Amino acid sequence: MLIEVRENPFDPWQYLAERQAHHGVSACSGATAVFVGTMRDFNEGDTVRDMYLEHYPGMTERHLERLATNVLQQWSLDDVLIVHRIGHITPAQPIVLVAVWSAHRAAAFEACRQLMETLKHSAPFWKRETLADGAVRWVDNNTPG
Amino acid sequence: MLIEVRENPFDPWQYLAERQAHHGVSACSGATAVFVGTMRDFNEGDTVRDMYLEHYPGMTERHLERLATNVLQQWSLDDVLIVHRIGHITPAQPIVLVAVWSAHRAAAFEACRQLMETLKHSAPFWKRETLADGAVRWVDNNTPG
Amino acid sequence: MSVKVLFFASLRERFGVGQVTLALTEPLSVQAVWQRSSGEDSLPANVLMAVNQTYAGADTLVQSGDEVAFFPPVTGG
Amino acid sequence: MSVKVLFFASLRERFGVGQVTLALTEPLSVQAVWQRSSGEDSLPANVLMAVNQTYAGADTLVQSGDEVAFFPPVTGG
Repeated sequence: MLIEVRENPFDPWQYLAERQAHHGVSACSGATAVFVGTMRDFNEGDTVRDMYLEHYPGMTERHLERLATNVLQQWSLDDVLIVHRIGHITPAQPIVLVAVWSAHRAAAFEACRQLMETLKHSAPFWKRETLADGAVRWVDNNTPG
Repeated sequence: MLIEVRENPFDPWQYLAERQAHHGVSACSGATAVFVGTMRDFNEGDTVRDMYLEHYPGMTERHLERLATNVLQQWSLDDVLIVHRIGHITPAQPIVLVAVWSAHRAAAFEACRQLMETLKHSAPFWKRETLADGAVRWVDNNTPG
Repeated sequence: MSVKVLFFASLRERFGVGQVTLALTEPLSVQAVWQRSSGEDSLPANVLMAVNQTYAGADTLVQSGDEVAFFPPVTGG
Repeated sequence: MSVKVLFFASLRERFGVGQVTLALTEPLSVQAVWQRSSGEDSLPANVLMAVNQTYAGADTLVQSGDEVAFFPPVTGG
């Protein structure tokens, strides 16, 4: 399990290549399911120029660890990875990367999706958007999907 | 949409990086869902030394295109990628890569999973395994998940 | 006036041949193409069929110039 | 004998402060901690609460030395 909350931009594909090199490409993990959430340049009908992502230092990391532990208990998985940006983010930059390695595809797909849904609904992060005209607003609610 | 049936090994993460560079990291695609199927070194209780993947030249490519077209009609997606190995494959090598880009995560997750399920159940590929003792057998059925 | 018949994977190994050409004087069902090309009377329930690279049923009519394929359950991905 | 109280995101901006320290002579509910630290009587339904970095309810008892946090609905991912 690897959880990282980071301020610097990252390339999800390079991150995955390195993570897999780290644990060795396991010849047991037949299935890898990955989700990457990227900052869009629009939200609720407005053009978004950039974003600031606040978190709760300490609780955020602990909470992500709990979510990862939950899926590791619920499915038979080989590895779980969560990477989440904080701080100043611009459109097209990755915000979140979730990856799950398993022997079987159903477990990988389902654990990956559950991780993303529970992260969206419960991990302490808050988005503050800056719109095209310079107006700043806190995002009230995540989109349902 | 990009469909590739290829004989040479490939690195899925590098492939994704290149594909995204090609269509530009769209600032509209908030969600990318990816599945990588990797050759395992076991199947039905036996150690598998290597594998030969046969396909139906022409029909296989057309069928994968049909599956991709189906999900593009069913969900609002920005791009779909399917890469599938054929020929001689050794454990820990990627066999299949499916990636879906969308504005929303539900569409990305669901389209990616449906692509994998329909590919598994209908795309004309056949696996012939060589076991540890040199015995050769055709795989009868895919695992349910 | 002929059709190309293809066998894949374990079927090809069973018949020892991957491709046969069948003379055709009138349209035949896929099932009849199986009987003539394989020499086997009954079409096993788990054999899949395609006509011109699209999945087809045993009753599909095959015309001259068509490509017919028989193969076992698929196991890709 | 005190508790650390944290406000995040829009709540921090509303109160103009991210952290206050509350003197404590006896255990208090999270709701009472909210009233004393924010100066507001009622706890809005959409405010989330954590005690020692774990989600908690309004009735959870807070002891001296605890860390209490209030924040709006989360919007990560």
